[in-house]
Amino acid sequence: MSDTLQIIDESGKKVGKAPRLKRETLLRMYRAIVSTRSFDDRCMKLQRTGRIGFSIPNKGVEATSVGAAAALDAAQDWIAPHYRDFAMMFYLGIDVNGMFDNMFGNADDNAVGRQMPVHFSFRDPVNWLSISSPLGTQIPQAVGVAMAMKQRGEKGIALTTFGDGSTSTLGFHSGLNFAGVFGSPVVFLCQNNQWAISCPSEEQTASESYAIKGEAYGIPGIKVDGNDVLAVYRVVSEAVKRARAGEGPTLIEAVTFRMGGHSTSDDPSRYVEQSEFDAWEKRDPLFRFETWLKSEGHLDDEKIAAIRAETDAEMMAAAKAAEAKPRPKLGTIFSDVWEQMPPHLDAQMNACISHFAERDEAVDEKGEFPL
Amino acid sequence: MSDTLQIIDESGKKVGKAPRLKRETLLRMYRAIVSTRSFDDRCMKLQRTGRIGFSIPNKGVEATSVGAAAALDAAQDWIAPHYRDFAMMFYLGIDVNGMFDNMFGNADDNAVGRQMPVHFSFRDPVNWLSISSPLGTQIPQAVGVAMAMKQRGEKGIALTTFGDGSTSTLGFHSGLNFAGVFGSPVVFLCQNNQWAISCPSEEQTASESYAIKGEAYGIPGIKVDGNDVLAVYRVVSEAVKRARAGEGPTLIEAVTFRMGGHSTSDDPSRYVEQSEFDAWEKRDPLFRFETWLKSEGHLDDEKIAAIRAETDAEMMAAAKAAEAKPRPKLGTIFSDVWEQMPPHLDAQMNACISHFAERDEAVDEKGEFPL
Amino acid sequence: MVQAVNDGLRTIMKEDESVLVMGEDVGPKGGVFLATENLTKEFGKERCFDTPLSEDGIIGVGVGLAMNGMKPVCEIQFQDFIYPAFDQIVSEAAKMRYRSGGQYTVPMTIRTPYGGGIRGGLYHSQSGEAYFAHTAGLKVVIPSTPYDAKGLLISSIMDPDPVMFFEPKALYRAGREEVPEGMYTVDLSKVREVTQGGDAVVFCYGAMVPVCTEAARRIKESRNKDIRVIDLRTLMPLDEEAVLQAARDCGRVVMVHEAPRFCGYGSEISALIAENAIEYMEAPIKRVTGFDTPFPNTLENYYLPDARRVFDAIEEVLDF
Amino acid sequence: MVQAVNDGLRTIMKEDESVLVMGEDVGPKGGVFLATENLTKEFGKERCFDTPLSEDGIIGVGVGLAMNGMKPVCEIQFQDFIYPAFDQIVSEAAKMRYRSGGQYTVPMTIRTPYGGGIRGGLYHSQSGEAYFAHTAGLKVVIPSTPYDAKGLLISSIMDPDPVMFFEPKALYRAGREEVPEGMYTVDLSKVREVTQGGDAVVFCYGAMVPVCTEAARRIKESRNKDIRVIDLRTLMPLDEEAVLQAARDCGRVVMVHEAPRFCGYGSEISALIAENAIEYMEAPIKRVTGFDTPFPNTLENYYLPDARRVFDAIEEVLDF
Ligand SMILES: Cc1ncc(C[n+]2csc(CCOP(=O)(O)OP(=O)(O)O)c2C)c(N)n1
Ligand SMILES: Cc1ncc(C[n+]2csc(CCOP(=O)(O)OP(=O)(O)O)c2C)c(N)n1
Ligand SMILES: [Mg+2]
Ligand SMILES: [Mg+2]
Repeated sequence: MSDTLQIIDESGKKVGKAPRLKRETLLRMYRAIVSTRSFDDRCMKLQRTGRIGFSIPNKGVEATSVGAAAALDAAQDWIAPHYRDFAMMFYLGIDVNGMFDNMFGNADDNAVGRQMPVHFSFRDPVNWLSISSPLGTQIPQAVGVAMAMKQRGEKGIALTTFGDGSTSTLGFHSGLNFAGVFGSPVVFLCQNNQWAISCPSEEQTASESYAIKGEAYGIPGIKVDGNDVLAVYRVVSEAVKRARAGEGPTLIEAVTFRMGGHSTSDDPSRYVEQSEFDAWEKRDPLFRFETWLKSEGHLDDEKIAAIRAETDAEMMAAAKAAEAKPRPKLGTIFSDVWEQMPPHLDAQMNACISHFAERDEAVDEKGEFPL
Repeated sequence: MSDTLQIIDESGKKVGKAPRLKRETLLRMYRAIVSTRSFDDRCMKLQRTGRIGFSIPNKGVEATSVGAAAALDAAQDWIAPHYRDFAMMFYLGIDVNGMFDNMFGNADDNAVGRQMPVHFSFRDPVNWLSISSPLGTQIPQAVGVAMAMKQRGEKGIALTTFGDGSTSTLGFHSGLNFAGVFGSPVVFLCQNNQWAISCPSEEQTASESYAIKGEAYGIPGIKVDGNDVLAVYRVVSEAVKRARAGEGPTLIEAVTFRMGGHSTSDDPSRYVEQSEFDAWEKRDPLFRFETWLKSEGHLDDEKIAAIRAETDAEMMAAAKAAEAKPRPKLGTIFSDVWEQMPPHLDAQMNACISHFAERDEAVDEKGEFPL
Repeated sequence: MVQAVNDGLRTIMKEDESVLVMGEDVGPKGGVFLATENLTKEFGKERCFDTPLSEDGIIGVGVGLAMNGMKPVCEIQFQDFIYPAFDQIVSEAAKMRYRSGGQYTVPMTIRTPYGGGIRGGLYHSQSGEAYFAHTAGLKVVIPSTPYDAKGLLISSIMDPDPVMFFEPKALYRAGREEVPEGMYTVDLSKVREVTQGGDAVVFCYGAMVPVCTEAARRIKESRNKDIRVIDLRTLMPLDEEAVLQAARDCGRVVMVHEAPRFCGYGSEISALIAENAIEYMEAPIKRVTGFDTPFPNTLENYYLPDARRVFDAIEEVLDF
Repeated sequence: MVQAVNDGLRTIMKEDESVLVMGEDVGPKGGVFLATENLTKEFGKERCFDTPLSEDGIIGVGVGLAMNGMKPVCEIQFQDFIYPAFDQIVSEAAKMRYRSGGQYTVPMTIRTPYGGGIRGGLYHSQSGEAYFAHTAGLKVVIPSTPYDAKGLLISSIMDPDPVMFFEPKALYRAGREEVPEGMYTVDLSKVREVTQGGDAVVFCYGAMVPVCTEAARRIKESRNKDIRVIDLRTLMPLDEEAVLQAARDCGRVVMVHEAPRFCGYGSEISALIAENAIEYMEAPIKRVTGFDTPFPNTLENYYLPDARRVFDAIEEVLDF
């Protein structure tokens, strides 16, 4: 990774100029990464015991998400996210209960139990666009979001994130091209985690890097060590600054690794060599940041243990609370299709409600999500 | 156009190393350009007098098409064409009658009067894929065509052409990406004629050039003076050679100019400055090639006049013949949807035929094509 | 009608700063059919602008603008070229409100000329309304008069949900009807009774409305029967009660559209009646439609339903 | 059923060298549902290969392969992700034979798992068959048994035109039926009579076939009426004569599918009968379908038609 910016190396040593960040900020970053691991662990357990259907592990890519989140101004910036970067939300101060409501698809879920787990949608603490399963669609949307702010003379910018695989989608091509032409205040963050399900990053495209794809759109492309939270912070901050100053979009490739399966149901041993896992294990972003924080005197083992215990407890409590909540009411199948429910849908809703009122509930068997 | 290959300059002087081509070949190239102008003129007259609905002028871009065609081996190579490059067909030896059958959509039209004019489709003298109106769709198709040849160990390659505007389509993105990944024997030829209807080339994308877009796919990108038939020939020949040798795809940007409206119905004065027309008038590819051929002793004014007279007469005769032919039979609305006509379609066909047999024909009024 | 569209755009752009017009060639050129003529001149290129050649981009960016406070009016140059944007329309625009529990919404209008009439062959003539009417979360609106074009367009742009606004290009230059100046709206989801009558009802929309009206006139002339012609106008949400009422009143139904028959919009009208009013039917429910083929070019006028085909179908249901 | 699909692919790949399998994760991983398991191992990665993440590319490249002598079998990982390829499917694959006067043809099969049953929410559950059935030039095939899955798949791959092959993912792991070894085909365009009966007919396909069969069984049990369940299998071209005959025989019709109702495939069945056999109808033509909403997640089992909803509808038409 020659031309890839790095600030803390794999052993936790500082090798570049660290951005000036307050201790609280650094610890907030650290805690966000730890929270993500706790969240992952909790979800894996819930999925293995059949209590939720699916989750997307974030282990290995958290530094990319957290570094990026720390570069934003949540009060005015928007996020058009990929599904594998909700570590951002922990940094930005999300109420964890809302996340677990989504994992269980209960009555309090922002998505009203309509989406699969991890398809979050928030207005608070930041405008976090509703995650879509179809890949790449958020990219041109982010450009539109940014254009609206520019048009109104606001200073907000849009950050959009996506995987290496998603660079092959139409949304990547149209989104970057429009942003280039219109000089929109957007930051494009490609999380190159080496895999798109079972397709390795080198077979996704023959281009020299993902960053270089910016050339095709007249957009500067920058490569950064995605496992180095400070480097990501630095690079995204600069891109945000440029965007905010009206200097246009930037494409950032964060080089990182998906330290596990694609989802809780995926078995990566079918297609990833063990040696690859081993190699990346050594570049673990948490270990690296932790080591550096310790060497700077910001953390010690006791504090680490405390944070872990706290985040684990927090996740456990939120999961329990969410599981205990009722599922959404039948009528929620029919609401929010349009602002006003048209008569034909109203009729379908009433028929459905009286059907299930007369009889037992629907059989609650469910198929397994394969991936 | 600093990094743009040029062999004959705007005044018709040789400024680079000319490829070694036989006199017959050079004259065949010249005649193809002249034929295209004759064809254009004839079609413009036919459209203005309401005898055909539409045509696509090729004036200004012929050197790109002809230079490319001359680099192919029609016996084994395939073309997945854009609609504004049928000058290729004149070089490759098309029967002009077939072209006018298409312009009139008569019973002998290969497209059976189903497509708009200039949407040609040929198997002979070359595999020329059916032209589509939806832009960019031919690009991934060309990759598939090429992959099939590679898979079977054949030596053929696929040439696909498209406009500057078409680089923004999904087909461009997916086609180039797949070709890069699979190392397919394809040549991508972008005819940058400065306009996509009324959108200038510089507002289509912010990239430095169109050739540079190859970087995003690991495909070499080359820029050539598209008004210089020898330079285009040289560059495309090299790309064909690479593809044939198994060295993968190439993206070529031919810089040229649409010396007129988008179509016979378009009025470019609404959006193109007269000064732009004037500037490019001086770079006319026909003038340039003609001047050089004269200077080399291959042509003289008498010969030029003869060729022009011949091609004009040829087009006139073919147009007359095509106009005199009957239109396709009613049944052709229903055939070729599937290889076998399903019963419901058969029933619709019979109803239609008996409906029009009982009564007069349909009213033959037609709306005007706006563009 | 195209002037009415232009007038509608100008009117609402004056009224509401958040309305933007975007698409291929909508700027200086004013659009292929001149629907957006002079808008850039009048409102500046921040409010009416050309985009690169990507329908996916036009709609994707439009969705983003709509989620962040704007009301984009996206033009797709011909309806036939909407398919590269199909994913953004059916997966994103249509489902955004639902999947975000109403946190994000997409008040966007997609304008596009559709249907035959200009010898445009396979790709400048299609009628794809059924694809969108089948997609929950979209509205589908098709005017047939200049008055409705302006009023329905303004309503569509003001609507809080994504609206597919299909303009029958065959009628762009037809109908010299004067439209009222300034703001007015036409309700989305009310049919329009074009002619009165109780002997049979013909449901139609877009460019088929004048065709059906002419057929009804001929039936009156030759057989003295009164045919009710109903212009559906808003295909989704459909004014189902009005459709069923007309079917019950008349007992004889013909459905007419340009699009292919199989799984076309007309099949829903038939199905609706067969499900809710079959006992009133005194004849088969007939459909007069484009054929189940791609759209031809030379033989366009044999493909498109004309007044004679509609006339024959009305006769059939009358004589059953 | 997924083993039958895998077996079908293996069988035809052995038989015909021009058959290729391509798509996302179809190679070493063997596909998300293991439908392509071991094919790369057995036939090499020239014959079964992973592609970049672009459905437009998969289908566009597939169209090119098909035009040049190959028979590509393109997998779309979930039917919900087919929309980026919509343009290549409806504008290109479907219209190539027509627009080239038969000079170029597209013998391609597009396989994709569709429908509910795995708690996949909005984007891993859709049933988009109506979009494709409405598009002239495509065939649409949906098996409901392992035997049919293999036979129909082989027929689809051998077919000279593009075939949309929708696999009901809810049935992937169901039905331990043994399928015959080696080559066999099942006719495209013949319905399958699942149960015999003359009191009412239920038309269905895919994962709704066992649901309807169960409902018919319960009706037999509770009311001693014999319900004919017909699995349509090939939605385009449809065996219209068989549909009409069954409708005439029974006089009472219920149509069942998972997809939303409005402009769904069922509307065509209703319309067909209302147009050609209405005089035989002794009851309204009922539809039992998914609701006109996106597909929910937690409440999936309330959204999907189940045997009780079908049972109720049959009762309604019997009691009319
Ligand atoms: C349009 C589309 N096609 C296919 C899929 C199925 N799919 C889900 S995730 C995935 C891989 C995504 O890879 P990448 O963009 O690198 O993101 P990562 O999972 O690595 O975070 C695929 C193919 C999809 N969701 N959307
Ligand atoms: C997908 C699609 N969108 C829009 C159009 C309408 N259209 C026809 S030609 C054209 C411009 C094409 O520009 P370019 O690719 O540069 O080709 P040129 O006409 O300059 O040869 C447009 C927008 C189309 N044919 N297809
Ligand atoms: Mg990835
Ligand atoms: Mg151009």
